[in-house]
Amino acid sequence: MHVILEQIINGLTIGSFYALIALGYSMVYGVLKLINFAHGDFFTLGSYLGYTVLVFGAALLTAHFGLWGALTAALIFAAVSLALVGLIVERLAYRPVYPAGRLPAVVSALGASIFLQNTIMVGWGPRFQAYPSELIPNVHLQIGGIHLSLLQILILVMSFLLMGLLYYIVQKTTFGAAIRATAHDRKTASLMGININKVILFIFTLGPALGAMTGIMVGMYYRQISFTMGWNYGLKAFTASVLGGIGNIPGAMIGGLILGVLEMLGAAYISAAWKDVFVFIILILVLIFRPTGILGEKVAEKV
Amino acid sequence: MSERRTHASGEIVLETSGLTKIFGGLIAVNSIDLKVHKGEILSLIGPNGAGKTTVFNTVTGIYRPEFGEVFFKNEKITGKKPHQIISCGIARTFQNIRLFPDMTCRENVMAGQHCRSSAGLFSSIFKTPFQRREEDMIREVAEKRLRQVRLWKVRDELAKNIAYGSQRMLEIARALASDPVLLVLDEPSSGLNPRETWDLMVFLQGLIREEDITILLIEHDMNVVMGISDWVVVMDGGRKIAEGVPEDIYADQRVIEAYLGKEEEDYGDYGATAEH
Amino acid sequence: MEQASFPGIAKIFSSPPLRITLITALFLIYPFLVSDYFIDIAFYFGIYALLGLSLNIVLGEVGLFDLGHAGFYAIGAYTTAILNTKFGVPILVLLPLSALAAALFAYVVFSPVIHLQGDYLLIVTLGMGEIVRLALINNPFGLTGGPNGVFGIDFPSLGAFLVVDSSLEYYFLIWLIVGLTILGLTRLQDSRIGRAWNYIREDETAANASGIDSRSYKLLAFVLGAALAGVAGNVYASKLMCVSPESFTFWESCLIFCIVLIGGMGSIPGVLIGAAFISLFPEIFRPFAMYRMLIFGSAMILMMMFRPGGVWPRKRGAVQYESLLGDTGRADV
Amino acid sequence: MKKYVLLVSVLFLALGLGSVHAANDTVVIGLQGPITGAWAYEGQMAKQSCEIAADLINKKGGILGGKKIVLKVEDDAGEPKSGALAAQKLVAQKDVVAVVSTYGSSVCEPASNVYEKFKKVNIGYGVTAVRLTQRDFKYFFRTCGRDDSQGKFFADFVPKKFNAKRIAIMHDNTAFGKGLAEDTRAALEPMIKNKQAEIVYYDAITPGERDFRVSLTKLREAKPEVWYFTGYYAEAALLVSQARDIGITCPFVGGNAAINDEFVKIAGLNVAKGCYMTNEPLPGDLPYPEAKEFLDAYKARFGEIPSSPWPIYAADALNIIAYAVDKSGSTDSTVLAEYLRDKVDGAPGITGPIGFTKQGDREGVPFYLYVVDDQGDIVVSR
Repeated sequence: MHVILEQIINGLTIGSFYALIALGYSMVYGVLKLINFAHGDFFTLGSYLGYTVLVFGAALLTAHFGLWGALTAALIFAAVSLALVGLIVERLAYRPVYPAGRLPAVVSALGASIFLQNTIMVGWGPRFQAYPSELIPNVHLQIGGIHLSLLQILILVMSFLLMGLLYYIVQKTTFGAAIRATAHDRKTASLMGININKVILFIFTLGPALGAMTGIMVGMYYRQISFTMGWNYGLKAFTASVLGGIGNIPGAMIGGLILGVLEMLGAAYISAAWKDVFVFIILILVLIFRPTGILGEKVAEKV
Repeated sequence: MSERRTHASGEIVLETSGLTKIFGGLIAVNSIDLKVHKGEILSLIGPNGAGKTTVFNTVTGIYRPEFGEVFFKNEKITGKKPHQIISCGIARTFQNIRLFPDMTCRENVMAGQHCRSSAGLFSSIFKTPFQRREEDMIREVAEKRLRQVRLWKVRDELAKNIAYGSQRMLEIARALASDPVLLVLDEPSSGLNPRETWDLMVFLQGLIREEDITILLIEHDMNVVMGISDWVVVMDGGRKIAEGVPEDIYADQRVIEAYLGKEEEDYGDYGATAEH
Repeated sequence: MEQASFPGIAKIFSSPPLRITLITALFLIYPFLVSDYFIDIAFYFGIYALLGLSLNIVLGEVGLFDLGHAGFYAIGAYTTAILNTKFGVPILVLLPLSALAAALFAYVVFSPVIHLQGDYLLIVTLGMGEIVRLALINNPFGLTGGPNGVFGIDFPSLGAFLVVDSSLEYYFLIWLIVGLTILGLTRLQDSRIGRAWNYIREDETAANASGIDSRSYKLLAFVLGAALAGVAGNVYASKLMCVSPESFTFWESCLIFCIVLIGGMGSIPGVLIGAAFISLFPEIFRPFAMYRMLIFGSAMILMMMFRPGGVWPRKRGAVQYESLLGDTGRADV
Repeated sequence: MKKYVLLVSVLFLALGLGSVHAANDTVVIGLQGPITGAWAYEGQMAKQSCEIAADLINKKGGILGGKKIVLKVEDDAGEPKSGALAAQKLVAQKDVVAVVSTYGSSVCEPASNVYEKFKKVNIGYGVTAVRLTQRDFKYFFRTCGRDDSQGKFFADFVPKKFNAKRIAIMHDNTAFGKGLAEDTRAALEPMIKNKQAEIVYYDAITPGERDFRVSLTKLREAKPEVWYFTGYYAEAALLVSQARDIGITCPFVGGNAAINDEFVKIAGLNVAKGCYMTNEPLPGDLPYPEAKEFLDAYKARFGEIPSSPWPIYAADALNIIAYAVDKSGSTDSTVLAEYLRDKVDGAPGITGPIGFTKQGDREGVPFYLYVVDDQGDIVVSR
């Protein structure tokens, strides 16, 4: 029994990464109906920027602000930088192609993804980079036979805080209402006086910033990052957002968590090698019976 | 009360009995009985949300009714798919014009003949004599229908590039290209200017006169309804509240209460839909 | 790429028979002027052209998003590889068999999900592609050789008098197939089937109401697209003499997707241009080593900025009725 | 219109750029490797190593009485199709006498087919799949070992050393990792029959993944006494850290791609120390003067020595080509191939004396058991 609980906790950890990245996909999709393939690379870039701060600025930062200060600095630096990068990519690669419809934007997004990924390769080198290992004290806990590490608990707490924050912003604030309205019906939203451009700018700062912070958490959790990892996480996160109902914010979170847990359980009780096959089959089955994902609204087309 | 003017044969083309469609908890269409006689123009009227379009969608196979049956030429067609319905002989148009915007007008009209042709993958790839003959036929029909609605000169324009009024006519031409027995038109005059509306009325009457065709239409414009209908059915809240010849309906108190009072508001809506 | 220049080129190619003769002649002469390396580049150009044409049916003609096309390609390649190495079935016999296997797979997998809309269908295709790739890696029943793949695949031959084993012969093989495919697809475009596909892409509800059984036509598109991708897989496997899962990644599916969009949805010349871009660009920029993919990414963005509809979008209207071979010029009266 | 003509001609010019014709006083040796793509770091280190090796030879006066070695690099992006194209590009250049090619067995396969057809000597440096040398190819050689030699070493040496009967084998589903795992299992077969050993766990992880806790929990429940991981260091480091997190304490033994300085860096010293690996002698442990010279030169230029064994084999592949050209006095590939196969025996190399079997395998690649010591250095385990 403790093994399955342990797996579920592991699944929730990895699922919360997927969920945080999926939020970026889902927000952009909701408003622009664009699959932002570059989002996985925002995540990678954030991870690398955090790495740079922690490795090269750690001594200085730790001396002045302590360990948590250094970590916070890395998180903030990466989040702010990626918010900027998100805006730049939106302005240069997406905005000029919006008017032509959604398909050219898909190519443009793929182009941006290749560009970012190779920028990272040229900038940091093609090798794996290792996050400093002694950042968080290596404390292992055993609660009722369940092995846990301090880091894991920290990461879970932090991801759930971030998700809660985003949920609050989207569901409870006026601006969040604007986002949801735009996602629901862009034309009507703009007729109702919502500034769509502001909404777009907002999601292109918030999404990448969330991705960047996730990147740092992934770096701390696994201690190792590579310039190609964005594809893998991006693919899973995108899958998660569809599973939850793409364009739906709580759906993205739930989709991510479910995907993470499914993956771990699949690995544990079916086969590690076949776990992704298992995940995709579940996804397809869900879509057969709920064609718009778990929380996706059924769009009844007016004929 | 005036008599219903019917075709000499008295044949009934379309009949629904107890047709009921429910969405969630809402009964959109409540036990509707309709009889469309051969050769007549039957108008279905009623305020917004009365369930007129839902009746159309249920008849043409887009929705499946919860209860009741649809008979076409005495044959049960309940629950058939839209593409099967049209090959039975019922062709329709949509309230918000649904053309194939990035295809030419001629290609749009050729769509109607799809159900009347049968060339498969291999005969299309190898251009068998049969396939060529069939293509010729499709083109001839398309040409005839395009000329009929006076759009032949714009045959190679993309459908999205022609005027709104022409788009309405193009959609009708597409429906006609399937050689229908029954033509089902969902608000064909909405968004048209008075001149175009007049032309439409003339066109529909000519159609009835010259071809072996029956027309079922939803219409808001009372001038059209009164001008060309042989029989009018009034719906409100999913039910049939009245039916009769136009003159009788015009005087019916229930109809005036349910429908005519809201006319102004309805026209306001059309202003918005006419934009695109 | 400035707009005004295109009519210029179009004028040169305006006469269909002349255009066909010119292009065919160019393709016939080319391999005799260059080294094997350039012939091989043109061969892979041909493979991508075939893959692009196959996806164009699904994406360009019907407007269904398919980001798992490499899965069909893989099934074609592995059918060839396994049946050839394990049972000695000749490659040319496997050409239709690979197509059939991929088509059958598409039929079975997509029958239950064909009703899904837009991006939900996209994620199913994506998942399908990944399932195929992961299955290949996991070596079910010891058939696929796992990550190593299958090796020792034969070359196509018909007895002793037709043997395809040099770069030149492979070049002609693939371009013969591409040529025939183009011929077939051009005719389909101008038939009730091609139009039915387009009707669905434009407005599925209206297409249904006009008598098109959209479910069957969508399935037909997937099946036909998969079959052609299977053919590409067959030729690819015999050319490389070995297949491994690295060649059939999600990234490969993305590239095929880009071919169709770069060229212009539903446009056959567009697909050729897109395939040329995808296959030639990395080779041309070889000297730039690690910067070449950087340039590639930027080029994709720039292309969509300046020609969002693709480099050579399909022209509708009167032009469409003279098919590429110019034999149906009866259109306008 | 003019613009397009211009554009097209520029593009073709760029295509032509690659084929720079070498002067007569040089010998051109090709290098094919993953300069871009997921294995880019391996390709780039191989390139650096070959540059150093060529420089060293050139500084000593070159070969064939003063001819300088020129390196011609082609990227294969770690992808089979690009591999075949890169090979095609190299064989098209008549002045390339032989090619050092490549990293990754599944890329090497189609590339070596091309080389074989065009009769060009090609020497693999990071290609350990057994089957590559079972094709009766005349022109294919490799300077690295085969999967099965390492597997056999593991079976002979490791269980005894740890006095372990319950053995866990984990691979990463890559061509290399899976090959090594299968060969190890095969090598253990006799011991299993004699009840001297038991494989209690045999499964794969997915490379590129970051979370292996599930697989590790399963492994923990199998209670192994020694754990052999045959994949790469990137995953190895994660595996070991996560294993310690969930309480796996048995000795960890990695294959020859699993442990290097990066491994120690990622896993952290606390976790990494006491991890073992089966390996060909590491660059620093190579007792040969050639090794010291090479590593000194490498360190002088790039600041550190290569972090994986494969680049050194690339350098040795270049060395042996130069050696064969020099001794046979020919740049003809057929002569070179025969010379390499029949005449080369104990030629000096960074990784020790070089010789080839009839199939083109390296003769006698030694293996050691290494361990990470308390300082984080990787030393031979005594």
